[in-house]
Amino acid sequence: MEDIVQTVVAKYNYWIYITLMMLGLYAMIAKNNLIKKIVGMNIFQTAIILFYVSIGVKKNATIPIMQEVHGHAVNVAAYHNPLPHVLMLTAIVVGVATLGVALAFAIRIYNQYKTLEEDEILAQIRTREEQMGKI
Amino acid sequence: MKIIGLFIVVLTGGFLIYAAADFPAWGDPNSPASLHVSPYYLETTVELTHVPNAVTSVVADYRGYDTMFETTVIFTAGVVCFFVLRALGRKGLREESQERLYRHVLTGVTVRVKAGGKIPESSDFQRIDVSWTPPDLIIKTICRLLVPFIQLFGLYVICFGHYSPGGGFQGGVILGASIIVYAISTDLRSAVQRFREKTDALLAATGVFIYAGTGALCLLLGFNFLDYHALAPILFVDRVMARSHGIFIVEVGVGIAVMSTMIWIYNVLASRGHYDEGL
Amino acid sequence: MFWQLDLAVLTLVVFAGIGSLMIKDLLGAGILFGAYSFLMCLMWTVMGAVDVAFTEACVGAGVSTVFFVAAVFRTTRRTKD
Amino acid sequence: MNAHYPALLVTVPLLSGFVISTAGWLNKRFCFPIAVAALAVSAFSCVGVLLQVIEQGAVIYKLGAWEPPFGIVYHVDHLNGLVLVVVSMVALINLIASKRTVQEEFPEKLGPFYTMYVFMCTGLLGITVTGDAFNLYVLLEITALSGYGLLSMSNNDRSTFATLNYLYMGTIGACFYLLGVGYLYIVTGSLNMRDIAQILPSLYGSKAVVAAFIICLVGVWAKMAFFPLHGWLPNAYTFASSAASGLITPLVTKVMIYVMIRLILTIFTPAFAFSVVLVSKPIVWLAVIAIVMGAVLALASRNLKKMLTYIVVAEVGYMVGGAWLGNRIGMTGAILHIVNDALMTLCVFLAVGNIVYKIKDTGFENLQGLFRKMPFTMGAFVIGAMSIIGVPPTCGFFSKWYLISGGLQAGQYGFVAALLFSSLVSVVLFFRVFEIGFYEPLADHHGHGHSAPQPEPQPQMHPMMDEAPVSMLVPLMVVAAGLVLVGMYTGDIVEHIVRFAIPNALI
Repeated sequence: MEDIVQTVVAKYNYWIYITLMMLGLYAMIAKNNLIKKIVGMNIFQTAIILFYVSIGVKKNATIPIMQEVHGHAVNVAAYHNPLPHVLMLTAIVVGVATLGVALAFAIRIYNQYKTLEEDEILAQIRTREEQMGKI
Repeated sequence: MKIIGLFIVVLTGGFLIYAAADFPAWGDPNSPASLHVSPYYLETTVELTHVPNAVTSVVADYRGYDTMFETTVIFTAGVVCFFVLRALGRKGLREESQERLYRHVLTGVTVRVKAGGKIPESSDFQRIDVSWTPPDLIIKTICRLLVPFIQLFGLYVICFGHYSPGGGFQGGVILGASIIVYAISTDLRSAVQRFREKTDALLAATGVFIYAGTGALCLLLGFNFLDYHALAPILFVDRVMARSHGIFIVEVGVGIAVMSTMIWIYNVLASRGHYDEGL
Repeated sequence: MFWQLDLAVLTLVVFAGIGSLMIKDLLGAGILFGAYSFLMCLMWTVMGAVDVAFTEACVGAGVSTVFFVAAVFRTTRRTKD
Repeated sequence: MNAHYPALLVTVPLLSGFVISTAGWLNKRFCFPIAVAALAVSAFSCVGVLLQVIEQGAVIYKLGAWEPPFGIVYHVDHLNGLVLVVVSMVALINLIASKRTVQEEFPEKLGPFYTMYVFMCTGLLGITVTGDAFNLYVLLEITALSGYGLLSMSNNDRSTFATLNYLYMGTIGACFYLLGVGYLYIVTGSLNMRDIAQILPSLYGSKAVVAAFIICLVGVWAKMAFFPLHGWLPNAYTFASSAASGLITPLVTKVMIYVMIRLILTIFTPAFAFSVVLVSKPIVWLAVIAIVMGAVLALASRNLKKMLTYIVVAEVGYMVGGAWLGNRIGMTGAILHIVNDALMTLCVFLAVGNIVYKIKDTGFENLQGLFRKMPFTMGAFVIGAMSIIGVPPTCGFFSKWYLISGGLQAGQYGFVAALLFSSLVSVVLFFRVFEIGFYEPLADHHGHGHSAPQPEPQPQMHPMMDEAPVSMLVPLMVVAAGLVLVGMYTGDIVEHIVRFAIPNALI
């Protein structure tokens, strides 16, 4: 029993990250509302960040801030791997930047079409094109 | 669309789960990721940069070049939001050409001014938002009290990033949040009066420029780009401390850039680009 | 570190994510997304990624949520899905 | 300063971006000159670094002076040296050509526009020059964000919605690439491209490595609009302003193809890509479908700019297919086609920019009598079209020749047939445009108010020439001449540059 739990726990993070990522991807493909798609996009990005952070974990280790200041060599196994954390700081920043831009687009689209539903926007575009064609 | 989406998602998810079977176990200290490159950072961070927080030293020094572009990404986002939404000039709507509401402070009467109309020059009339609610004393006072403390904390986070979690980015966001809190608790106009759009945009550019300029300065001094060793003669410290100080300068630049960009994006989004009425 | 707690938070994260996608109100979706980010940030603290967690707390749970609320305030709360 | 070329070529445009942004608030007149100066310095550095590479082999630049696997390095070899020169030149020429249209379309927002323009160039050059897999991701995002900004604003009100779709797709693509890098990192522990390549051979059996490869490829395909993931491209590029589409259309897809070739050749090595993972045949078939689909959709469109964007989709199919043929000739063709396609797309899009500047619309019904009205623009357009079709003196012929012979050598006859089919369709497409522009009489009603209707005394002797301004014509002429020149010197380019760009392992 202990073994099974251990194996589940050992990879549980990876299952969760895949679940979240697929959740986000599904929302981006299948959702109709533009803001919902943006939420899905952010979930998608955080899932990848979760994956990276999981790479950096070492069991029984502490946060990557050095405690001994001078002298003896550093026990590397005692600290989590800092590199994935660094990479993910960048990814979070990129995520919020993309979010800001996407929301700006959504507001602009709402100003044009007065709706955020993709199918309604497409219908409006089609009617406009037909009118243009007639005139 | 839903069926296609489900199909793609199940396919991708299955593929990823299949590939995850070959991963090293979670938390294994002997996984390749923990053995190849990262020990170098942990071993040398104190010795080479005098920064105990390995994340800060890697962010701003070992992989500082990434972080420079990361800050540029944020700045670009600010520029793009401005470019896309901000209404300016003849295409945009000037204040006079819009319907707006004023409140006569003494009587509490609300005056609706139609597009093109003018209001008598008097301090009794106060411009209010279309969806105006009477100012709540408790919220207003508490937010006013909180703002300086938030800002102090933001500065602490920027300055203390060498020794504790935090750094320019987090501190910058906190500083930006303090202004956003002020804007939400009062209204956008009074926040913009204290922190003008032009100041905001120029500060954002300056912040990133501090980062990239530090790198370029190193280059001008004959070293590689972003090699903070070059700063040693200017800062009158030894070469290791020069790295530490270089990281600090860069973090301050990041802080300024992120703070102003966050405020900029918020203002543009909340006012739909008109910079008059916010949340 | 308790792995039971770990699992519980991980599962909650998934529920918060599903919730923010299912709810038929965009303001609610934004707020739930903030909750999702905050739970995520808890996870990362437990995993020892303090800097990442700090950033996510500022950005994901803080500024992102404000951006969402601002955008929803300037558009509409209505959604069909 | 010679040793610092690799850093200069990226950081000069980057730094100029902040200066331009500041100038946009203080005095807008300075935005354009600063951008030109920065891109000129950048282009000069690109040429300098390419010459260094040709003379003494790969140039390595350590940023922050950290040793390779620990810090970020720039690694310039023949492959990215060539792409760098093309990218910087195309960006500079389009910047100069689009000065007038930008000033008319965004008079209030010159600062942000040029800021995004130089950041876009920074990103593209950075992607090309970097030797670090994660650094590439960050630069990808800079390119993407500034690209969304540039594409989203135009006179056409559909552009924002099209760009938002591009944003969704682009984010998925970038995230997949990031995920692939994560998979590589978890099994190798490194982010440096050449370091990963050294560690990988012992891990070829691992499922995670195969997954990393495929995920990275899918991400890059989404960014380059390869066949099943191409949906965002035509709308996003058609509705954009001329200045933006002149920069983004020639460069983004090509740089992404460079990234794919870099993945194949450097990170995963040809031995892995063509022998361990047996995906090259299906990918070439996908490329065949991409070419055919692109050609057919181009036939169906009734708008010049939209037709050209579908041709871009087909050209992506050429290059992906050529790279995946798995032989030296095909790869040579693909690399050569990056250069040629960037130039010829720039040529036709600059011509379209001039047409839009004069007659505001690129629907086929508005193109009547264009040859008489804008002879120089249309002359250059004909050269660009000849190059896309693949007529000998122009450069398009030579890369297509390499692609076809590579296809024959690999026994991929479907690919060869698709190439020939697409060339035939291009002939039909362009001659239809020429016919409308050349033979049909000048329509009376399409003056948009800038020329008052007055009796023409000698309509035959002095046709109503209404050519675009010189500042837009000269760059176009330069590009058109460049198409022929590159065609004439193809042998030298292959002999001195492309030959060394492909590792000897690939036969």
